[in-house]
Amino acid sequence: MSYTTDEMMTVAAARVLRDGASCFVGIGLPSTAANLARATHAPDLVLIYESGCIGAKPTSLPLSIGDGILAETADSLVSVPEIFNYWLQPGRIDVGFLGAAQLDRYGNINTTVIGDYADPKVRLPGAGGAPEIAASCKQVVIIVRQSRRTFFDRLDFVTSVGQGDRSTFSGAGPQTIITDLGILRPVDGEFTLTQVHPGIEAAQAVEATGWPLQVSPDLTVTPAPTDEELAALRKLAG
Amino acid sequence: MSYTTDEMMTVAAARVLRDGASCFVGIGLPSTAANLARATHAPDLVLIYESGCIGAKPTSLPLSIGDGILAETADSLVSVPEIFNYWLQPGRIDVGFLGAAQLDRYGNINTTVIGDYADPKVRLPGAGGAPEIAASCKQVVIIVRQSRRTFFDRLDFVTSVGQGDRSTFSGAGPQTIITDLGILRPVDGEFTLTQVHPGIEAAQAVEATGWPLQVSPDLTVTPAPTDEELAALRKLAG
Amino acid sequence: MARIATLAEAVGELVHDGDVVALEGFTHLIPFAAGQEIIRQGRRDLTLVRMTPDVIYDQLIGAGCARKLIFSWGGNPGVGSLHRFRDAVQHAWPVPLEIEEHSHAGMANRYVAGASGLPFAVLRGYTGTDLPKHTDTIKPITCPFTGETLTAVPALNPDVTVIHAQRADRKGNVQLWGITGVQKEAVLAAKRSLVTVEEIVDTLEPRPNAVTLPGWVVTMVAEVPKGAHPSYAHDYYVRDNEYYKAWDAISRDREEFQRWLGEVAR
Amino acid sequence: MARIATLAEAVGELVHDGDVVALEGFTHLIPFAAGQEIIRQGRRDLTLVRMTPDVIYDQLIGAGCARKLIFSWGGNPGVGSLHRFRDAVQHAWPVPLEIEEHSHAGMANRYVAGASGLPFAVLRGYTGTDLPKHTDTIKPITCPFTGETLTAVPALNPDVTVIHAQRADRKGNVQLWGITGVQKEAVLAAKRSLVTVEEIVDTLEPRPNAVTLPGWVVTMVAEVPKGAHPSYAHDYYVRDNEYYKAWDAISRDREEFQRWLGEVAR
Repeated sequence: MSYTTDEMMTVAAARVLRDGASCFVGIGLPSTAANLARATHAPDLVLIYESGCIGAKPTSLPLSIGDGILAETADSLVSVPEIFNYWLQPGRIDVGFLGAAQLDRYGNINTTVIGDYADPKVRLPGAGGAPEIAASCKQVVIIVRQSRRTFFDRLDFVTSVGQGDRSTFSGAGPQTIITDLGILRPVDGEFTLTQVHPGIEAAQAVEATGWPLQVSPDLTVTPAPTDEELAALRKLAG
Repeated sequence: MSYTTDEMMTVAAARVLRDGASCFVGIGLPSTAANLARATHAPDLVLIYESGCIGAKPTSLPLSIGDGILAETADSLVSVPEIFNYWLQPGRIDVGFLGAAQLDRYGNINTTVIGDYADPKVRLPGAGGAPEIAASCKQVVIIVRQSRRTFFDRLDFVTSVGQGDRSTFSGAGPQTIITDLGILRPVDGEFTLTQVHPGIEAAQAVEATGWPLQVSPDLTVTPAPTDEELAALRKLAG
Repeated sequence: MARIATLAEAVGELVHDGDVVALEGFTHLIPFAAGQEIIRQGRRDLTLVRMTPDVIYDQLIGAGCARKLIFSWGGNPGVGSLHRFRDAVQHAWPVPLEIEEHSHAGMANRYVAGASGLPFAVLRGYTGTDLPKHTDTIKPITCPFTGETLTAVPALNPDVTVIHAQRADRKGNVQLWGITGVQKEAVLAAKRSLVTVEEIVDTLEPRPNAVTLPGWVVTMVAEVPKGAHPSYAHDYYVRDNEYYKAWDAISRDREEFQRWLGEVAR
Repeated sequence: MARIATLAEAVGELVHDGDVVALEGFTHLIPFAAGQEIIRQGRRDLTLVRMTPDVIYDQLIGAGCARKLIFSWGGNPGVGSLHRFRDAVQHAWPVPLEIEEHSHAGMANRYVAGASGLPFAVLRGYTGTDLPKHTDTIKPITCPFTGETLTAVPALNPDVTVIHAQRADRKGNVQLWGITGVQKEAVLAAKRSLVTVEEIVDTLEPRPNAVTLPGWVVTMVAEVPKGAHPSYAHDYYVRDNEYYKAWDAISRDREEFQRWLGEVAR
């Protein structure tokens, strides 16, 4: 079955979630990937949304992190302060799935501002729950399309922390960046291309990156999406 | 209708509660008095129990602060941390009703220990919610039988604060002590006999007090319990 | 006991020029009707507080009601940017907008501290981010037992909090269910509160996952059916996603927005 | 996903000599059966934690299971004193009992801090009382914004928390309702947890005022009908007030107590 680069990215992201794990999910690509995992190899994946839905089991993709279907299907529904304080902060959630407007080689993310903070070129939405997801989940997976508009050498603003000072945080931070071209993992603290999707050359990923992207000598190739994965994804996307 | 001194005390305590007020209720005499007020002149009195029951409307007297009837009839049922943090601490509750094992002329209460803390003569139950009730309700009413076993010159232990340093607290502290003999109110920071129940002489109250009890020159006499009050009380007591 | 009034009366009485105003509702139960009534009544110089200033705050900001925004995520969920918010921050249109920016956990805990009668809350967060450089309501605090350094944020105590709920009874006891967000904390933290509801009923039946706010902690209640539209009210109506998408086009252009405003303000 | 086991297996596996153990339940749903199983299995040197050590802790203390008690109110509710607790504190019988004493608000907030992954909690309290003179887990803390002095208490993170609930499903999701006390916090604060339940069912139906603890935050679940007796389980059975009254006589006398213990420990 043929597939798009977005489908490959989403399938690759879904695969990193083991069955039974708990996953804090942002909206958009992260939510799609997490729901795909639940629909395929990880039926007991626990989806947690910052709106307070723990163990949500949506049958179609939610449009926001607070859709009614998430509340209706959740094992437990709690307040927003509780989801951050009792569930996220203590480090009891296995994986945080995040998107990013801009990120750097350390996995720092900027979703706040482009240009000067006081006199911005573009004002972005801001932090939301991302800083705490990045701080407190046992590990973080970033899902983002790879381009020089996103993969920056130097961020104008650090909204959530990557491989920097994590001494006050309970989690290990970003360990995986999954893009439409491949997968990056930290090597000596710097995100390095360790895997490419089928048909992608490492040079394409280097070209799409705003810092001098290191390429692993042990570069592997992602197995193509299976028919089952694609069927499940397309069914979800409705 | 004839009545006991305990009945007089309970009726006098009930009368201080205005309709529509919110009242944080301890078990025993305070609970009886609060429920009597609700059954008579204050049908919209809001009873709050530390077990998390807000607006409980028991039809018979609960035996503990956590009886099922309190949960079943509450307007809102919340966790124990929430009742202390969101409801009691900010000072939004009008009246706190407390009992006491020992108290002094400043309205300080001891429910912790008689004798030395490390080597006690009698180990009492301890603080419970009393320190926070005394600290945070807009005002506190203490309901206790008057005797030298209870009204002490000097406490072995201050469990909850009376007229002392209240700078970090939101409430005004104890304003009324209601006993089986009369009512004490603070005059220049010292609890003074301001009212006696019918048939009680001030001298009896002085005799029953372990400190040199001051008697107000404007001493008044409590109106005797009405038939309606007594009937309601006896119906409650079942 | 909360007083029951019309929306216009309640906003007129409770929301004043210069107030600190929180309209809360996390995706669900956003008090749109009350927000638009604030626009209609022409309030000015408000400090608007909200974790997720979405379309309703874009409308208030575009209408020139606000001089400051305290927030943690300002987007049009599922659609993109808030163009009136961006225009205010980037070009001071129609008036300059001061911002005080936090994370969700920081904002939630600021309401918790406010509801708890504490001057501050403690959390793990902000360390290593650029937020503390620009937001002076983020400070370090040391644990007196372990010596560990954590982060403190000050309490939020709005002059008035506005929320929308499914139901109230005639005494002004309020019941909301589904995703209940930070509404309880926002009401309990505020000096005054207004709750708009889908309907006023004789008796609030107990139901799963419901939060009940007793009438004695609510200042006023107004019956406003569809008062959360275009957001949703669980068991009443679903989110009007088309409205959110249409807002993108309306809000991108100052003239288009002015036309919209002329219609709403009428 | 919680493992489902017998009570004896679960206590044997989760509760070790020397552990910090919290059995929680505020008046309602007190895990009596689990406490008595700890006695039967002869655990020693436990640090027992509980807001309201009532009859079950009197039994554990009298049986010599505890070396320390962390608590805020130690009485027999509606009856009077806990005589085994008093005997231990006043006469070190059967073994000395160290105490660490707080108020209810302090204990509740210590669990909240523990559940939140924070080293301490802040509250208004203790000032002017004699508690800080004798309890070194109470310290002043200054608000970094207002300069006000408040009180800090350290997090409680028990090695194991034991609670009783009405129901669990076969995946170990736990549901409790009625007065839910501090149980959620006590479980989330603990390294391990055991939940005894009235019954294990196929599906947990949503119900008003219910707290649901997902199976992945619970270590083990044991089906123990009447496991809260003589306390009560809302919608299952009422409090056995006679048991509480009878305990007064049993516990006043060491020999009477020993007879009782001989029967339970068998």
